[in-house]
Amino acid sequence: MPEDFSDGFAAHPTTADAFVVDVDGFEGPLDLLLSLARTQKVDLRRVSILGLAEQYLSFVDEAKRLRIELAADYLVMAAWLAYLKSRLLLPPDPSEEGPTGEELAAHLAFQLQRLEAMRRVAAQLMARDQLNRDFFPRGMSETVTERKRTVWTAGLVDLMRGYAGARTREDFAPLKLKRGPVYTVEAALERLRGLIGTTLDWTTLEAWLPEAWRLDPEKRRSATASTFVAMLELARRGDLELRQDASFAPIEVRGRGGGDHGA
Amino acid sequence: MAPDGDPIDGVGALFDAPPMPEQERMVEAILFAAATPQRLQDLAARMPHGSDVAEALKHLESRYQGRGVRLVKVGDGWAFRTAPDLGFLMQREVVETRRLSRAAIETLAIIAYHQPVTRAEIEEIRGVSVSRGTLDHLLELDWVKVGRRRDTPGRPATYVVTQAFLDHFGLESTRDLPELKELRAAGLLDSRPVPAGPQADDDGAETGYMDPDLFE
Amino acid sequence: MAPDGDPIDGVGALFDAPPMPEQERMVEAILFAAATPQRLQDLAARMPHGSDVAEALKHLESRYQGRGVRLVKVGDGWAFRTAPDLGFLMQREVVETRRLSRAAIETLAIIAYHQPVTRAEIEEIRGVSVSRGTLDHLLELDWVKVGRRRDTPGRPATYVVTQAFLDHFGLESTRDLPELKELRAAGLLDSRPVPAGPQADDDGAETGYMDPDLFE
Repeated sequence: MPEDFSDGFAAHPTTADAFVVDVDGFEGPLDLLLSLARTQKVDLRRVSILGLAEQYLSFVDEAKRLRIELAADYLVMAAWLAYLKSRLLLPPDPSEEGPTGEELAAHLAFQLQRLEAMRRVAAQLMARDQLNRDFFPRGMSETVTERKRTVWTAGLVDLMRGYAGARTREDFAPLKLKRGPVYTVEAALERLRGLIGTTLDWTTLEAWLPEAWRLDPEKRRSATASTFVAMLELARRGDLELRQDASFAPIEVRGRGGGDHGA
Repeated sequence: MAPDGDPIDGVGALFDAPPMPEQERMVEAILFAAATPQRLQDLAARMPHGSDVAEALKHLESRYQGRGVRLVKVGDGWAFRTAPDLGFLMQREVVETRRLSRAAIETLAIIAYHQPVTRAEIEEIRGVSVSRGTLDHLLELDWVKVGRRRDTPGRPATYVVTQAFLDHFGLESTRDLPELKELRAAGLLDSRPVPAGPQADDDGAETGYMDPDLFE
Repeated sequence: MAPDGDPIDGVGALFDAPPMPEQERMVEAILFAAATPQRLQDLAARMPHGSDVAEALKHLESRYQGRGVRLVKVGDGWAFRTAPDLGFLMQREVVETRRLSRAAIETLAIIAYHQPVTRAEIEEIRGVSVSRGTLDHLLELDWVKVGRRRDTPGRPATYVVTQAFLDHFGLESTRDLPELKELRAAGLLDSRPVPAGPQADDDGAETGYMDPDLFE
């Protein structure tokens, strides 16, 4: 069962020197090495790394002879194995640093064993009973419906901060809003122009304030001032007349009629 | 090792239907995994030859009697369904905690500090109009209720806070609310409210007093 | 079904969890309705306050022993699944899944046995670079997910298997992976550093290690 991963290779009964050069079936040099190691027909733990290096190198030579181009990583591995082979064959050079040939060979053996183990367990994994193939989940699953309930919160600090904010809004408002409720002169002019021509009786200035600006003292002040300025402007143009009997007495106004605009 | 069953049965034994408990298991598995109710003939087509599906269904039905899941007949098909009395388990209540909008907080605070207070007075203090939604929300939360009508022209309704409000904020009475001076001392007045601008209110429904046309 | 518990309990009894058989029914209904495994805490969140879900699961597990449907533990979740020996009845339910490539199967096994494992480590084990598509496929199947970053230079992402992986292969936990103990004993799951030295890398495919696409 674990063998089924090597099927690309196992189809070829080979010996090292009569190796069929077919690099397509391999997933990289380590895979190729593993396949070569299997041809040694010994437990992977006892495989001869030196022999394996020779097998690999002759494989590469064979590929060269047949003018088959090998991918770069296969050639890198070949170079490394040639180096490993020389380290294994030559007596150790005490001046040379780094791992010994045996250490390098042992690591390669470990890698091969590990790769083989992973392939074996991968096959076992796939041979297990699988969901939706051998066992099944509920076919008519009911989805859980969600009922949303919102809990609103606010703390005492929020409350006090909110109150403080509301009470002191003007303190923080940017300059352009600081005017608060302002009834503009333009608005007053607009309002007077439409009505004054038909009003030939004396009426008090207050009567001309727009309804929404009469109650709130602050607004009333603004509306009064703007209306008065607007009246002055219209009087200057000759559209209306103004009079005040005494200081602080009510200001009265009436239209000049005709609507001719004398300057 | 010896094949069970009586030797007389011979070849026929090979085609024997599995024993009833096994048939019951099979029907159970098929119905569990099926996406739609299965008719008797659907089940029979999938069961080993010679099975008595109707009988297996009967066994299965009584086995699930009173369980959290029941075997039910749906039209001419059979299906497992959650027991109707457990339907409530199929709903999940998602509790979402949300903070009150700034508009609501301010309105609530003003009511708490000035109660009984009319809507016009709230607007006067806030400097912006109070949307219907904001007051409705507070009424819904049962933190605010409508108090006596004010004895002024138009007899406007007033708003007062409720016991639920006091409970939520851990107050014994509204007299426990700190005064403005104390708020300032506590540094609460120094913390700038959300900078004013066309924005400010999280409550989009609020329209300012200030008709922008008047100010252009 | 008479309320158990001593009468002394008084008011407390009002809030008692339902009797165990009722709790068992409830867990049964919830798990029956769910397609994916439900964790203990998910179940508890949907059960009446004070329920002993673990106990109810134990009862339920033994109740379904040997039935056509079984209660199985999947990672930290529980689910009902049809008995594997009845798979042959289910052919009609089978959803043909795309066959996994050999690379994907190996990569999956490496992640399961070595998790958390970085892409570079997978490549070191397989001796070739891991194509983006391979990992994407496993991620898409939701058999693999990105785990915590490794606390090494570059802080590479690690991969781990998911509950869906366990569910798919009928594993209660990754400890139940086949041969896991043997492999560990043989030292084959150790991360053994490459002996330092002149280019000890075996695969020469390092270019694939840092697939820039992965980090775009």
